[in-house]
Amino acid sequence: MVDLSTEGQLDTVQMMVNMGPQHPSTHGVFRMVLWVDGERIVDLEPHIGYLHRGSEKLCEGELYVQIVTLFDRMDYISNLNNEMIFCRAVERLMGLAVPERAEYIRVILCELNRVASHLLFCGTFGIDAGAMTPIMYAFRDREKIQSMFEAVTGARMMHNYIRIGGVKGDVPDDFSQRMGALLKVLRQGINETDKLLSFSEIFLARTKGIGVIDAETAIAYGMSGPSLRACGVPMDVRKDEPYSVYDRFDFGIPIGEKGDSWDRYYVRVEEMRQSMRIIEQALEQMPDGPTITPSRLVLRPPQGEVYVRGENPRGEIGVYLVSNGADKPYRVKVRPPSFCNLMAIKELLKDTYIADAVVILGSLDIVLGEVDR
Amino acid sequence: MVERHRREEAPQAPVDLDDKGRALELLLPGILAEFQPEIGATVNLVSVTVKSQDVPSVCRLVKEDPRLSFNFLMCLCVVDYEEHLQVVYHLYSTDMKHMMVLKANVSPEEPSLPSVTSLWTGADWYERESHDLFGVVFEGHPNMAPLLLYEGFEGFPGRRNYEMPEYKEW
Amino acid sequence: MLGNLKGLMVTFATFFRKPVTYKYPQEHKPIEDRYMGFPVLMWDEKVEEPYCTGCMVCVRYCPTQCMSAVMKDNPLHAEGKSTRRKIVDSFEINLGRCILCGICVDVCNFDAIEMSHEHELSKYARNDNRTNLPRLLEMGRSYQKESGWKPKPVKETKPEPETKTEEAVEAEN
Amino acid sequence: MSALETLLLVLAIFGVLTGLSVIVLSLIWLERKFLGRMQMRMGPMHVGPFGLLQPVADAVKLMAKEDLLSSLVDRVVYWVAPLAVFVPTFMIWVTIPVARDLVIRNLDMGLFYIIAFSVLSIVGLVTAGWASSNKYAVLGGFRAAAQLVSYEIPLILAVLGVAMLAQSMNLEEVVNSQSTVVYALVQPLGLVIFFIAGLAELGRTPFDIHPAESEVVGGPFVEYSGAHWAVFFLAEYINTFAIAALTVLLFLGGWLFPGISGDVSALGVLVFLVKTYLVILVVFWIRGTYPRLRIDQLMSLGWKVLVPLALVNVVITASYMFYGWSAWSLSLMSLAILGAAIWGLSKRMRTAPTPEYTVKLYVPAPEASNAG
Repeated sequence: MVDLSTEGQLDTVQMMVNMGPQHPSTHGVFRMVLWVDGERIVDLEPHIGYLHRGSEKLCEGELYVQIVTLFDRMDYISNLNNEMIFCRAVERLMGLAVPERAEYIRVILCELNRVASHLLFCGTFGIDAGAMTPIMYAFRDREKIQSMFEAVTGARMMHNYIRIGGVKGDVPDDFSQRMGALLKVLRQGINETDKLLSFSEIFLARTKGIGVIDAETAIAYGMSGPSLRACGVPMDVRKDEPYSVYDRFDFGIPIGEKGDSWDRYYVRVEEMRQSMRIIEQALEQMPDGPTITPSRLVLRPPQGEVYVRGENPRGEIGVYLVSNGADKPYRVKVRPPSFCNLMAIKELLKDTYIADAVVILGSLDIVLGEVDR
Repeated sequence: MVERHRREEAPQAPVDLDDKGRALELLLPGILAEFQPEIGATVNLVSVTVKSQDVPSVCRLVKEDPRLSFNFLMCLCVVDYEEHLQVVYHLYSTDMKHMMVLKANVSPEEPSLPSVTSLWTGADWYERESHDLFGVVFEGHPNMAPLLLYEGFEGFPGRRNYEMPEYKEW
Repeated sequence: MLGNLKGLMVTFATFFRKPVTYKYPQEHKPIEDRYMGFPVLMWDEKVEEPYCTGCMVCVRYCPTQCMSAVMKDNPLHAEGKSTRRKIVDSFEINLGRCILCGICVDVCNFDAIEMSHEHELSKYARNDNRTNLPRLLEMGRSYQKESGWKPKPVKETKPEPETKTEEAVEAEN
Repeated sequence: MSALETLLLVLAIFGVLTGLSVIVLSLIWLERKFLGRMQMRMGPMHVGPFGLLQPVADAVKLMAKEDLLSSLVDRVVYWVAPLAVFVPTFMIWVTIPVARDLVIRNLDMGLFYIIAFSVLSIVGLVTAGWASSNKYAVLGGFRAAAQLVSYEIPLILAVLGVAMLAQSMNLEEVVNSQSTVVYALVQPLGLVIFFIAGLAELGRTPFDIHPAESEVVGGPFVEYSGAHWAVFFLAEYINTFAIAALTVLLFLGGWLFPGISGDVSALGVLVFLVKTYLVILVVFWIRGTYPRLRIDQLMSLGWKVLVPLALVNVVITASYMFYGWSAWSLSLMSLAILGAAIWGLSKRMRTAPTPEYTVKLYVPAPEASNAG
């Protein structure tokens, strides 16, 4: 790090810069009010809520089957993971068993979704750092994943595919072959991005040692997912508390060392590789059988409350579901991973440059749809 | 849609704790004895209900006790049970990898309870959000400005009795 | 500097590869079979009337309340040509509001509604996205023609659990 | 000055203006197409064959666009700024020869004139930033000032090496003196310094710090729209062309090509244009590959690496001239210093992937993963 202090050398005046909600690199409608001294950020105040749609409140007025569509739209980049967590919450509450095959399909699609989400992150992070080509490569590969989703779920983004008790329908017949081909293409694409961006000296200079946060502070802020793992904390719900069929796969958790922006970036790149390993194993192990446990359309789970955790691409998502036995939930609370990750922005951005602010914000990989809900 | 088909006597969801949860269930009464907590369980987690003014002391205790070490505030939310508001803390320990639920009831008329931001910095936005949506005041919070809603918003949209504005089709 | 040179090589190599994009308005990306476009109403070619009876089940289960339906007595039934006693009188879907979730298709007991492959929403006026019955049927017919859609065999259309689990769930709890 | 001469001058000026506009249009098309192919896209396709008329359509659109103006803008300065940027970029073409004897005014102090004028456009950028009454524009303007002023120095020093070798500041003579061997071979170090400093002068990736779109949203130009913005845009592309042309003239032998007689003007122009476009393609190629540096990194690269290297370049050139060494010894020295500099830089920035530069995989012990 460069010594940024200018005190005692020059008389400077602080300037207030309003970054966002319409700024190309705030990833949606996030607003930061920065007080800058030249290019150095002295203080900042984050503002969220521009995309607040009251999803949690909306859930209270919808049937359980309809809520899945709302969860799709919360974190609109990792839809399947979101659907899965809600369905798992309801299943846990009702004690509903999910057929094996459905679990495997869920895991495959969720991991594929994770790859898609991380690919998008790599691209946008490149844009934040000023490189305009990685996002095109990322989208090229992500597009193939979207086509795969289209073939399986019928939709490219808002799938509504994972249902309470299983999945909507079986996968197409040529699923395994197509997946195999897709994984090959993805590997190639990720290696390409690696060569183009990850180890470019300019990129390293921009991201190494920028936005460092230590493990203790990160935990105090409730950061999770790749952002926390970059600090060296191997916290991953898939390993800590294996849900679905995650305990049957052999995969590692990439962890960083320093907790800087580059670590947060590269942890995600490595995670894509691990996800693909999971997919390969799942494809091999996938059993035959039904894909959904039949249940009634109007579900009335028993009274009670449940908190279910899951690992989203952005971190740990949790759903707190309170049911009073009616056909609609009494209260749904989502623990949005990027909400918690974003909270640490104040800590991360102090005494950095405006250019770094963009990189650090990008490295947190926030989705405002989820932050504001 | 209106809430039809509501059954008066809905069955209770069965409690199904895992090993860590059972261990916690045995451990917690001893540690928290001085606060006279109600220890129960939700479907998959141990839940502890304490008085609202005890929340910071209980939190400090469960955070600092080496047997519990709940250093991670997973989620903070408010549930409106109409007769009372319930503030729910989901606590997690990154070392022990166990989880518990801490609950505190506050009255809906003057909901206020001490803030836990000094223990977990991550409670900051959660408390602001709860203040926005449910009107729960967290005493000692450094900055209680609206987070999700705009300044000057009337009412607490998270509460059950909040009347949604009429939706108009263009 | 090695990393930088590698980067240059990557972009150089990509330059000679075939572009992956489409000339969109002229060329379309192939659509997968399962693609869920707008919901459309299907046309029973045997009786020459819509499958839809206007039973409102899709209207009730729509998460966004984008549909409305009105039922009427079926004149063809009175003539003895059709087995449907009731038929849809008017049906409107606000495609601008529809979220393409496919729940209406799942809940429909008559195979009357399907997700077509149509997905282009651009219109000259906002209200143009309110699609009425004739338009929906027309879209449905073109989808039928395009995809070779056939109604499912009667037994499979209505899953058993719908009637069964009421007691089963009760017993479970 | 006779009437005929004046007429010829006016014609030449209009010719240069038109020629430059056409070149800018072609550059815009080329950049979009080239970047598109690099990114596996097609680039412009719809307007004209291969989208060739796309830049024309863009230009028409920009001219027809309403000029939006913020109410707090300082109008006079605001309107003058585009001119202050555009005029110097146009002025330098007075003395840039595109072929033997094909130049408006063959100034003896040509290089000096070019450098003196190109510095002026910084004023335009700073005033544009200031007058826009936009904080991003102000930040961008100051970034531009810092960046452009400091990169003038290595640029000038690199040019100095060439001027010493050619013993002239007249561009035509500089080119003629390369008839046996181009200066790119004699002075590779100078070429690299000139090219990097030139990129920084242009504000092109990886030095596009003042218009940085993801940080200061277009920098000094953020408030400009329509025709005024188009003038900035035009200036930027003319500058790109000028830097590429200078690279060709100073280091790559201008219109000279082995086997092609430079005496024929048309052929000379062709050779010159081909070389210039190739250099520009390299600029675009770099744009399509690299992320952006940060302003302090840029400054330290400029002051701590390029300026010393440029000074060393001047010193070795001077020694070569003074002691009368052979040309290849200078070229070897230059290469050696360049290699050492690159080696030192990569040593400092460290090349990857080393164990230190990857993240580790954490695989928990089996009993830990199964518990719970």
